[in-house]
Amino acid sequence: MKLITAIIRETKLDEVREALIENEITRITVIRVSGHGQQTREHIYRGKRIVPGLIPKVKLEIAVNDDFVDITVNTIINSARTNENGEVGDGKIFITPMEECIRIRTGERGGKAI
Amino acid sequence: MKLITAIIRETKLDEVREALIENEITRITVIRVSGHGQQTREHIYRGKRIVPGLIPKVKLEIAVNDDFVDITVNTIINSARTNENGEVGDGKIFITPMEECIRIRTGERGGKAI
Amino acid sequence: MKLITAIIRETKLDEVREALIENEITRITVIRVSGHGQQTREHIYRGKRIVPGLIPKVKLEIAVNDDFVDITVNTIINSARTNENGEVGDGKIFITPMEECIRIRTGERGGKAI
Amino acid sequence: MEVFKRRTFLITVLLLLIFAGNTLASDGNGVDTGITAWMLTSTALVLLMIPGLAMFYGGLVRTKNVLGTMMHSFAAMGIMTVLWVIFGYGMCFGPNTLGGWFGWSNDLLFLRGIDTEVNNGVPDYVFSMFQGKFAIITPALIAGAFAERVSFKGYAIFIALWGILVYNPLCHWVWAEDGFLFNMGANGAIDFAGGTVVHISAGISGLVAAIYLGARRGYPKTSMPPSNLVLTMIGAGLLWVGWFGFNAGSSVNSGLDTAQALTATQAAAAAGAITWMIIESFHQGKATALGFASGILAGLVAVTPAAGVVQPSGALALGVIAASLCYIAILIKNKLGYDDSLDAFGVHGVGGITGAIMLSFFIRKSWMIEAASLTESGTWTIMQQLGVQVAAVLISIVYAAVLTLIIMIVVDKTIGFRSPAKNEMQGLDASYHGEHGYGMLNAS
Amino acid sequence: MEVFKRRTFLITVLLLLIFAGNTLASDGNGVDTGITAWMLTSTALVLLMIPGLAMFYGGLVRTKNVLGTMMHSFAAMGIMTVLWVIFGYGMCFGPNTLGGWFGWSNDLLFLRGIDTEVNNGVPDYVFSMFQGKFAIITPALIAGAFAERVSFKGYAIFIALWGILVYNPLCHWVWAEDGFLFNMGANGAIDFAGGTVVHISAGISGLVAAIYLGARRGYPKTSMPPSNLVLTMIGAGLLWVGWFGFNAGSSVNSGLDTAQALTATQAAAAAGAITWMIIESFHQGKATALGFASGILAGLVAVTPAAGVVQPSGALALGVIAASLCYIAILIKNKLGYDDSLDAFGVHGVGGITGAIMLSFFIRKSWMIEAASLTESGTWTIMQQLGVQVAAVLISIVYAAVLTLIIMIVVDKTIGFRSPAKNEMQGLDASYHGEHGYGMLNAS
Amino acid sequence: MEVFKRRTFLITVLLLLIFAGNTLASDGNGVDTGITAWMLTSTALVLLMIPGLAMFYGGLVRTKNVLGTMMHSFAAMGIMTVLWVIFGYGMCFGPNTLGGWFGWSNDLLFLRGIDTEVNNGVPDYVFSMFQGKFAIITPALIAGAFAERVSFKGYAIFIALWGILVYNPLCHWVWAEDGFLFNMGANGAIDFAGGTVVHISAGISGLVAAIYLGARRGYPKTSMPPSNLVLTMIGAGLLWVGWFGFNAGSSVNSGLDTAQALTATQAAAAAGAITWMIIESFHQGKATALGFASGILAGLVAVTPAAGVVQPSGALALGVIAASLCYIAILIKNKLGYDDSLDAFGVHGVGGITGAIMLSFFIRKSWMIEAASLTESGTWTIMQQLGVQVAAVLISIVYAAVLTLIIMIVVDKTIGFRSPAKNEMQGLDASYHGEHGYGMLNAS
Ligand SMILES: Nc1ncnc2c1ncn2[C@@H]1O[C@H](COP(=O)(O)OP(=O)(O)O)[C@@H](O)[C@H]1O
Ligand SMILES: Nc1ncnc2c1ncn2[C@@H]1O[C@H](COP(=O)(O)OP(=O)(O)O)[C@@H](O)[C@H]1O
Ligand SMILES: Nc1ncnc2c1ncn2[C@@H]1O[C@H](COP(=O)(O)OP(=O)(O)O)[C@@H](O)[C@H]1O
Repeated sequence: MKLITAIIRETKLDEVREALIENEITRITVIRVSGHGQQTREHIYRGKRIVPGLIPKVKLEIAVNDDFVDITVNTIINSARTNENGEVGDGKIFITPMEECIRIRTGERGGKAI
Repeated sequence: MKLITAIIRETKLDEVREALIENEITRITVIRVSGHGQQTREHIYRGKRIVPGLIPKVKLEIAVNDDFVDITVNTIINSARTNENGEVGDGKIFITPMEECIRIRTGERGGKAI
Repeated sequence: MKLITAIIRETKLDEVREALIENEITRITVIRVSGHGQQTREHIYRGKRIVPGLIPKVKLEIAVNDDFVDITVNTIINSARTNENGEVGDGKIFITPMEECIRIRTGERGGKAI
Repeated sequence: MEVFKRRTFLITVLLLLIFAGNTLASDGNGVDTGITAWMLTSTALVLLMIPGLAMFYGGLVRTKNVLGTMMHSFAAMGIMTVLWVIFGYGMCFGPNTLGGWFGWSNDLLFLRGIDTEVNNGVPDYVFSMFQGKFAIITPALIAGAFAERVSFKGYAIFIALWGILVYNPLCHWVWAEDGFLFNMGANGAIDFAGGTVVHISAGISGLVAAIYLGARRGYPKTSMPPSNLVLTMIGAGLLWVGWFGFNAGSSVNSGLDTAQALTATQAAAAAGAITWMIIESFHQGKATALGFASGILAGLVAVTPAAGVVQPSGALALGVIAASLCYIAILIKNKLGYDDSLDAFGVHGVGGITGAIMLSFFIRKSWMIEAASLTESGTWTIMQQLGVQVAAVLISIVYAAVLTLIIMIVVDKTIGFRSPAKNEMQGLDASYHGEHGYGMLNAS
Repeated sequence: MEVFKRRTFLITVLLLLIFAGNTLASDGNGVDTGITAWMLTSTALVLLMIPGLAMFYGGLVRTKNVLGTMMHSFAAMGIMTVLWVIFGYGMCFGPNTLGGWFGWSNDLLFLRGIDTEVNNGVPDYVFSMFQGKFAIITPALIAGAFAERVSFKGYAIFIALWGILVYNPLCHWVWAEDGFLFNMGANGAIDFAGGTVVHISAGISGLVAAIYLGARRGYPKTSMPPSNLVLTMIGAGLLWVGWFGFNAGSSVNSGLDTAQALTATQAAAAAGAITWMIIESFHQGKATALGFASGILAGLVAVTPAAGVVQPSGALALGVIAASLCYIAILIKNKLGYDDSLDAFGVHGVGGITGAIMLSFFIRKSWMIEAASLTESGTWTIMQQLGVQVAAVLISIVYAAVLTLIIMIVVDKTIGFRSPAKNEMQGLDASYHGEHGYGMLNAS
Repeated sequence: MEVFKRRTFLITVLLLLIFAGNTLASDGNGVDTGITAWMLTSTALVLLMIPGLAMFYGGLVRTKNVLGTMMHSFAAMGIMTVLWVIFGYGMCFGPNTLGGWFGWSNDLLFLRGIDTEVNNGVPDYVFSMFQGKFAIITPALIAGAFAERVSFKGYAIFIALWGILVYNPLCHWVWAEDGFLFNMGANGAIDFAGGTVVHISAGISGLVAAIYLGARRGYPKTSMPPSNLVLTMIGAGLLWVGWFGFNAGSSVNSGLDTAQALTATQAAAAAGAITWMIIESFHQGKATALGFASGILAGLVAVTPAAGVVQPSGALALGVIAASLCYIAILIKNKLGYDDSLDAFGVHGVGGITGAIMLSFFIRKSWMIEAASLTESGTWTIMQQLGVQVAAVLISIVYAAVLTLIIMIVVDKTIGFRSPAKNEMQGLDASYHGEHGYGMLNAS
């Protein structure tokens, strides 16, 4: 089991979710975060374009069984990217190991609880 | 050391915290998240029950030493469950490995810093 | 690759970010969280000092290559600590393993994507 | 504004007294400082409704659209005011032009002709500014129907055209002394403060626009929960307060009829709110805050045309009926599947129609007697008035629907109205305004 | 509403003038358009206090209870208004019934009898609507004492009963011309705008309710920090603005006494705020925003009974004294351990009592002279008036406490008042309204 | 307040009529209930601007400073009111003292002398309270220039001194009957509602303070995005509504000139908003909500001195010009690099100067004729009036700048004004108030 963490643009959330659902990855947790990376231009403030130090982003956390890692990652990459070639600020995906998953409702554990 | 991540119902936060504290698990970090799983019915909007695409949830992150994993997990399961049998939407627990824990105040490391 | 998670005081965010940037750790994700630990005194409410059950904190998530772990951790410790000796509530750092990092924009993977 | 005709006799008497010149309340220009004070206040109160509406609507949309939605109200404050000052007031209250389609008088361009005019004790400027607020809020109400999916530029052009082609003519017909609806039947179609002009026209136009533009992406599958019901509740509170200016101000007086309108307004709003609360408790098991607010609005909308002619018991009844019908209308909408995002039609259209028609059954006796005295036969029945009301409602509906459709098509085909999918997904705030509403949500 | 008696002579003279018929300000019905304008405005301003209170209280509770708490204010707008229109106004201002327990007149059911009544230049409807707002805000104030732990249904029934059995009688006693407190002493117990009727009765009832219902789960161990102090501050701002209507409107005039009330209100609010700020700075080292807002309220509450009789220096003094005593009262509460969630008693009870009693020492000379002239002996001392004030305060306290306790028990034992633990933990919003306040907090 | 002189003749006539004693509108004390009603309302409306400003500014700062920033407005409500009641009113409207530097009269201490005074139909208390609100808002406006970086204690002392030494004298010069700017030129420097007294003085003082205190830590490298633009928009809405009291109330009437001021206000605000919107659309490709709000303010500020003398077309023009110049001013500021955090100078300074000077070109003919009639030569040209306006503006600028600098230095060197770095990083809310604004952001 892996925990896939993706940090994407706020404005891409709908698109990514639609794409994931199409690929039958429906269970997901979403968190508002702010990030700082290479991205630089964003908002307008009284006639001036400003670069927020921390830019609002959305973080997805998806626990998946090992054989779902690739499809999940690819789906996110494809749907979270701006245009064909991507743009600075499109985000990152981190994959971390996960030892156990438990469904609170039933107490089920492991792969089937995901 | 493990990092226990539990996603529970917002409305269960008080109950879970009380239960954890009773079992002497007092250090905890709490985060507002939204989640999508199997849960379907929730809010009322102008005379209609609606199913939010993303439902507000609360995520707990608890770093524990290995011998505390079971009690923590069990406490959460028992207190976060709706009624006896649980209801769809009660949430998940993920357990991930943790390599190091450091207390910023003192610089202590490892199990005693938890 | 490691994922460094630091929970610090809200009011220290600027200082820690400045320190990290000085040490060329610029990529970072920041999340509002609430925490409960040993900290006890904080706010004033109608003439009374109160101890919120959950105290607002800020969580930093920083994905780093292995040789950056030490400098990152040390920078955080030094900048997040209150005064010389620290004060209860200064926070924690957790280090967890990370298996893969992917830049959404380019699809690059591994250390160079961090 | 019903009041004009009824007070004609009285006013003549008073004017005589004024020009007798022996009163303080006149400041020598024939101004009644008391009435003017209340009309100035009413103008401020109706203006307060615009931020109130911005909050009401802004809280109901998703986080990414909050500023864009509020800007629909605010932009109307800017655009409609400027048009109103330049020629809108003239189109509404100038003498009949083009066979009475609207009014016009070059003298009223830039309000030049009324710089020192006073009528019935109130400076024309005050009346003009009071009326101008109605021209702002009406298009802003429509915006609820197509919230979360239109381009800002398209919207700005749309409301300008809509104001000129729909609002101004309707306003002229109903409230100008030579408007044809003002003179229908024995004593005119009753539209005290804008049931037809404001609510029905906005509601119907919203319905047409919502259907023409199509639903928001994902509707109705994806739910789109309100981002800030606290904001919505505050907005509802301000709307209620502002409505005192809207209705009681429409008496253009500070007297008995003003008091009657205020009382009816308060009673109907409360009755609407409680009705919705009770229905929802039985139907869904819980009384929502949004339901309470919707009931307030339903009551207020329904009493708007009626505030001058119904007594408190009638106002309570109107509130109950309107809230029930609006509740049902929204249930039906959910079945039909068109996407009136914030129920502009469900509340303002349905509530307005309910009020304009049902008021016939609660008219104060004295009004009916006066109406009868104005007919040749000396009689005038509730059914006759009902006919007038229905006619006025139908005319408003048809006119607003047809013109709105034409304007929609023109705007959409030329500069574009509906948001492209990408912008809709990004949200109005980022796409059209380069901002986002709640910076505090993100640590920084 | 103190003003009535004092102006009797004046009014007689004026009425003669009115019916002489030679003035514009009368619109032929004896209406003074200026006074009416201000009373209409005051009515709107007092209504504005309800959303203001909803915001003030809503910001102080935890996130999960914000809508439920706001609904305590909003529901009062709905429920109390409907009751008021049906028979509440009659119970307050009808002639003595059941030995003066309350008023009654079938003629006032549905306000039927006052459709065209005008008194002292103001349509009765306006007076009725103005007064009706006080009947809304009083129970809404109580809700602060048991915030975060009552069922919505229980609350709705409670305020209906409380309004009927506590508010209406008290209001009758103090403000109706044949009320017994209105006629106590030389010139009546002084309660200009509702120190006893509104604040003391709400504060004491809140205290009784808070003790009867018991503390919130976890109180005082768990801290329950305010969810939105920004909202609370805006609420405090609106309350201050609305209080101008509350106090200055209670002169039922637009003249000198109105001006005096307005000035006293402004001075006391500011003095209260600064006092709290200074005390807290010394006591805690920091001046909180909530403290500032609490000081505003303490000052406003204390000046409410006094606004008609104190000069600016007296108002400043009242503000200082009230803020100090409320500050102390809240410290003591923290020791005693009962859970008056938002300090309804600590601010409204203590502030109201302070104002109603301490005002005796700051009464304008002219008032004392007039009072003396109304006694047989021709003298009237501050101590005598103090006795009247204390008596009125005690009567209000005892009456409100006893009746509230009875109502609490009845409601709690029948349909239930206190939230079950599960609902309290879930929060009022989810449990009773099926919603949550700040959707934007969660990405979606 | 321009109105005083112009109405002198009229008033004399009216006063004769009043004392003839045959009118209702007078309540026997020479009060005009209508004018008084509007002035009471205006007082409430201007008070509403303070929470409005708190919201406007509070939404623009970072999350950690929201309460501290709102407290800058609220503290002014407390501190300035108390000072005003004690001696501020006397300094402004008492007879010339120290060669006309300010006014003074022991009789006005604690407003003692005006307890029953009535002037021009309005109780002096009402006029005093209305004016007192201007003394509150002016220092609160300055706070925008040094937002996010001053100690609360320093701020509190600063505004007290600034009010005494800068505001009161300026107010005396411009609006007291014996003020020297009130009597400059043929008919006085035109400052209807406070272009020089309020906006220019606040803007310039803000500029001086911002430069003296230095930029916020990290400015301009680190961006500091607004934490709550929704709050800012609501604040802008309330400011617009409140400005009706500010400008139309400054006529101290409820008549034609009031109506003219209201109309000019509405037109200028709308024109300013649209202008900013259009400029930004072309310059940046997007029309921001904050830009729209800034345009509203620019228009309102510019029309403030002018509202009594310009017609609607002139008001539209002023709105367009002011919004353009403010837009440019802010662009230039970004180049120059000083840190006027919320553009107090960019909007109030620049807008106020623009309005005070440009109004010369849009003066109503009747005013110029009257002015000419007051000169010996019987002529008065636009250029002559322009000279008077420029003189008044320059005097205000120089006086405010010099005095502010002195006060800044004194406060900073004694008790400290600028926040220490640690407090600034922690945020004002935690450092100075021991609270934070949005508890709901954190689960609890
Ligand atoms: N090493 C990292 N650790 C934690 N978060 C990161 C890291 N790198 C990027 N992020 C997150 O991803 C977001 C996008 O990164 P950015 O560098 O702007 O995009 P890109 O990789 O396309 O240049 C950042 O705002 C930040 O939240
Ligand atoms: N595989 C997953 N990855 C990430 N989050 C998940 C996953 N499964 C569940 N969740 C989180 O847990 C919450 C509850 O899940 P749900 O499926 O509704 O409950 P249940 O497991 O009881 O059916 C979801 O809203 C989501 O936030
Ligand atoms: N074991 C833990 N698991 C999760 N979060 C923790 C843990 N220990 C501490 N924290 C987080 O760190 C914050 C600071 O901890 P605290 O105990 O107050 O500081 P200190 O370690 O300096 O005594 C807490 O508010 C909580 O958010």
